[in-house]
Amino acid sequence: MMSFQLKLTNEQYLLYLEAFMKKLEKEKDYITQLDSVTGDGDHWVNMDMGFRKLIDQKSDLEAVTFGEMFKKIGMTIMSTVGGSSGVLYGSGYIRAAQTVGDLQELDAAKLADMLQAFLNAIMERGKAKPGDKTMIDTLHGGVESMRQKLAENAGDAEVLRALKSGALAGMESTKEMEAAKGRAYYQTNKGVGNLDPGAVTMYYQIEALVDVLMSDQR
Amino acid sequence: MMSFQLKLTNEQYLLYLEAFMKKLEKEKDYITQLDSVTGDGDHWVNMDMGFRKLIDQKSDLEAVTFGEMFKKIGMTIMSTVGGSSGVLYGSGYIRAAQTVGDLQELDAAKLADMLQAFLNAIMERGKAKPGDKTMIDTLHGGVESMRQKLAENAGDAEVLRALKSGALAGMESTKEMEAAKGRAYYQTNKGVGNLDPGAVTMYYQIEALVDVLMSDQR
Amino acid sequence: MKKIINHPDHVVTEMLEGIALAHPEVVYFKEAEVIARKEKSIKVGLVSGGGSGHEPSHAGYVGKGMLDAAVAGNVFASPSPDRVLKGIQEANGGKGVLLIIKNYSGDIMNFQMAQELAEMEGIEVDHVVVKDDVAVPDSTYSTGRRGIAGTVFVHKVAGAKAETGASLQEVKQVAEKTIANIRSMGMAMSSCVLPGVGTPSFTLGADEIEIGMGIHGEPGIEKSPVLPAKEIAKKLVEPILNDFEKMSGEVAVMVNGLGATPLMELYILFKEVTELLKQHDISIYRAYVGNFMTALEMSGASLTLLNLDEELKALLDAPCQTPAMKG
Amino acid sequence: MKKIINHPDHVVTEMLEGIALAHPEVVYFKEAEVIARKEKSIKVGLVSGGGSGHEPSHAGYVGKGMLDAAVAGNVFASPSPDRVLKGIQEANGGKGVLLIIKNYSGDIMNFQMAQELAEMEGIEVDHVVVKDDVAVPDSTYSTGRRGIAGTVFVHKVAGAKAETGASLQEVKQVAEKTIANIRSMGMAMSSCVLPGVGTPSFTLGADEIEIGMGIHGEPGIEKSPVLPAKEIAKKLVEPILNDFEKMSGEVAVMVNGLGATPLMELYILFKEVTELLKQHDISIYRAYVGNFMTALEMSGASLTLLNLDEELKALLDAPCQTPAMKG
Ligand SMILES: Nc1ncnc2c1ncn2[C@@H]1O[C@H](COP(=O)(O)OP(=O)(O)O)[C@@H](O)[C@H]1O
Ligand SMILES: Nc1ncnc2c1ncn2[C@@H]1O[C@H](COP(=O)(O)OP(=O)(O)O)[C@@H](O)[C@H]1O
Ligand SMILES: [Mg+2]
Ligand SMILES: [Mg+2]
Ligand SMILES: [Mg+2]
Ligand SMILES: [Mg+2]
Repeated sequence: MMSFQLKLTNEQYLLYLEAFMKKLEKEKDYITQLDSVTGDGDHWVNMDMGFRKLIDQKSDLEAVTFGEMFKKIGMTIMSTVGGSSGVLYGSGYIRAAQTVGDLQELDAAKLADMLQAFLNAIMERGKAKPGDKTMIDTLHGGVESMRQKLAENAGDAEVLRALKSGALAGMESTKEMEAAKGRAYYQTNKGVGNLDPGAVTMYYQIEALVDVLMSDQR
Repeated sequence: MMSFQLKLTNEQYLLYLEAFMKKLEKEKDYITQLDSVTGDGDHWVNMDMGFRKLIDQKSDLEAVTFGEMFKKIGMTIMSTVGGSSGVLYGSGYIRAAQTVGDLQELDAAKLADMLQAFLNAIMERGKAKPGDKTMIDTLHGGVESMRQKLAENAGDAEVLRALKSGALAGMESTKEMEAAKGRAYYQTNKGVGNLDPGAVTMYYQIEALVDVLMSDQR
Repeated sequence: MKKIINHPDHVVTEMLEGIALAHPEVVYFKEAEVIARKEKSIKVGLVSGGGSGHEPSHAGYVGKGMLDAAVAGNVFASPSPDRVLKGIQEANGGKGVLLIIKNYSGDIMNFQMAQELAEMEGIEVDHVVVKDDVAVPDSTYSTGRRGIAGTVFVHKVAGAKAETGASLQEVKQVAEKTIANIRSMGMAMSSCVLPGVGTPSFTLGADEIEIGMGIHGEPGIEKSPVLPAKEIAKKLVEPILNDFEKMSGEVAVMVNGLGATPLMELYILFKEVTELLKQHDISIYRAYVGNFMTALEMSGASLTLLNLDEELKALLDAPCQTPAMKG
Repeated sequence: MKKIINHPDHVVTEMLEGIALAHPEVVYFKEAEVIARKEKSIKVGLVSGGGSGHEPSHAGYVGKGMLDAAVAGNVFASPSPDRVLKGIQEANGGKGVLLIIKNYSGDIMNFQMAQELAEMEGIEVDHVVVKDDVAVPDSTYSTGRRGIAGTVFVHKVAGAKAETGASLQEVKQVAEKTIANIRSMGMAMSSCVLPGVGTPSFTLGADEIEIGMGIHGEPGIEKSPVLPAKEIAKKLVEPILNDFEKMSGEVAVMVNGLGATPLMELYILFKEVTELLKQHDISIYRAYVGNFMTALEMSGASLTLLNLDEELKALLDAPCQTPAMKG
């Protein structure tokens, strides 16, 4: 188990997208309801439309560099997801594309760099920070705990588990936050007591990614 | 009584206008109701506004030729009565002004000419004829029976009585007519069973004129 | 009734004051309720007008290349002859004046009376009567077809002709040619509210529209459930095309909003009209989409086609500079 | 819901098709939902846009003297960055492109993303953000003041500047000066209905109006019973004047209808505004009365003042030729 080496390939990334899609399909009512409470109720529809389009165009994403793949994903999401999440994910992917360039595989450090770039892009685009009750909280939680494990020279498996558990904690932390960005900001209760829908779907992605990567380990 | 000679003066005309105004004030509800059934209900308001203005400006109408007086009356009525009746009376008076020119007095024949010109102007302006259920029926009835007496060389008193009775008959004939002009035309029942409001106020005027003239006779 | 007004009795005066304040190239004559060009020139004068509530008709079309004066009556009521006379006097540049009248009995009587008064003053006056609405043969206020949004084409064409220095006879001729080549048809989706009345002039069911309704709420020819834009376009295009005896194959199209219909919908309707015309091999030389002759806050639209020849095309294209139409 | 549409999903596409069919000087790019000038020239390109439903904003302002491209989102939803990118590409004449963004978080995020994408393609892009609405400091869709009808002044002024051959920096500067000198305030009397929703976005009582409401129906600052035009004018003029730190004494005024308010009422409101400004010794250099930035069929109006200097006056007066603004 200690010998597990993370080598994220283009193929695996597509597997991960499909795994996320499956999870998303199952949680339609839950996510819609979360966005109805704090926002305008369209987050699931937005995400579903965009990621379904991605899966449909899967063949375009095969056998290209990570840079090219992320750029394509970013562009597709941007034009099909719509809403705030469309441009936020789009920005994340396009910044990530610059980070990974023409790599064919990502190791744990590169994955962390990529996720950090993704996070930074979202924060810049949304002019938001951790604690604002958004998707940022999930990603930030995951990246921070991942980087800590990397700094400690932990094995890749441990790094990945940290990514997932940090993301989960980040997501859960949105429940008691007051929203500062996004629609919930303008609600009188500011969404306190509800998870942020974007934080939840962000967690589904990190969870699916880690699960796909770890499944190779067995 | 046979010696009664009709000499309509400018002064008498003003007396007549006041007499008509008195009658009109009394019949507010009746006239309004008649126009509400067949039209848009504003005939009394229109007439009242215009003739009140006339009486207010009475001093302008003193000591001028009939031609000038009728032109002034026509212009005032035209701009203050409004609606169809405003322009119809305006047309009548202005045509009448041309007929009487600079006369200071009207005899019976000239009065008949004047009323005929008045009638013709209304018929031309309204593109209407007797039988269309309008004010024309009253005036036409009056003028016709007046001219018949004149042709028979009847005395002025008889001529005036014929004017009044002919007008009354004309007015009453509108009750069973179908409207061809004015709003009642477009009502499904076309106003059958109701007097035409314009025919009634036209009768009030002829009645008032004859009564003022005949009162001199006593 | 929710309206941005002060008092129902003052809406016309205050509106015209607003127009003159907003557009310094026109001048307002109070009491006569006339809006006229400030700069006079030696040309045939054009005067139009009618009841208020149809803005920008007609004051919005006063200016270079279109009208010389517009005369306003009270809301939906014809202006009296003395008002029209003032309009004629202001429009008179010495070459005579043409009155462009919409076919409503009140307007006809009042404008013709004014014409006679002006002639008594020695002004040469002639008139044309616009009757473009193919919906109904007679209506609540007209004997014969009503005059509606197509009137704006008459303002434009006759206005351009007058600007060339043409004679009264020539301007009248081209106005009559224009009138002979205009057909319009409207539909309404909701009523308007007269300021002095305060309640809707008519009612339509929650899902009902009326084809052929007039710009004062006069009855149309057919009530129907709400239809897709494509079907509405058919209901407007077909009676118009059926009514033309012959066509040149080239038209100007006006899709006119009645007041409360968003421009978005007018453009969608226009697109559908384009497609129907294409099917009939009719090409669009020039298009006008917007609010040209409204009915207070009525929602709905009218379609006008002007069948073109070379002369009409050139006159449509001639420059104009008015509050509501420029180019 | 009574609308002249075919299907709520197609309103934007069909409307833009209609615009391009009606105005042959512009061209429509499907999918990107972009309307751009047909004739390109070497000058700074101007791009604006945002959710649909505000027509004639913004496609109606594409043309000589104003915008080079307008990008449409779905009704009341920001266009995605790829659409805006297409607008930038079409507007790019080699001298760089300026984005005129209204201050809504969706628009900001999508336009800035597009700016970065365009920069990656080597196009020089900059942007300005219009926040003219003095009603509320933050709103349902914006951090900071909303951008509303005053945006049209930015199109006009920056468009005229770009036409002179000025650099991107110079055009941006004058756009920012314009923005700094614009204040707006609106009021609504009835709701609008989103085509895809079918029911009113908000409700007001039968005799209630809302001061400060946004162009998407975002809450304002005060509900009030229906007021006379004079009082409404005060409610709009005062917060605007209070918000200017200093004024030149000469302004451009825009009285903008939200969609269903008759032009008659807009002119009456304008007249009242004129009188209030007079009391403050402010003179009106130029007036705009009509529907410039609507909210579907909402009824109500907004007032915008642009505080002028000589440069802004000259640029306002410069010629323009677009579907919705000419002169
Ligand atoms: N400014 C922002 N920065 C980061 N995330 C944001 C921001 N605004 C919204 N979000 C995220 O987007 C989610 C909502 O996305 P979605 O419903 O698809 O878009 P919209 O809010 O435009 O309807 C929120 O739950 C939140 O996580
Ligand atoms: N074309 C016409 N010719 C003659 N008289 C007419 C005509 N139209 C209407 N009238 C008369 O006018 C009267 C209505 O006048 P009024 O109510 O003041 O005007 P409006 O019909 O414009 O509301 C009718 O009762 C009728 O007698
Ligand atoms: Mg949402
Ligand atoms: Mg949304
Ligand atoms: Mg009447
Ligand atoms: Mg009447």
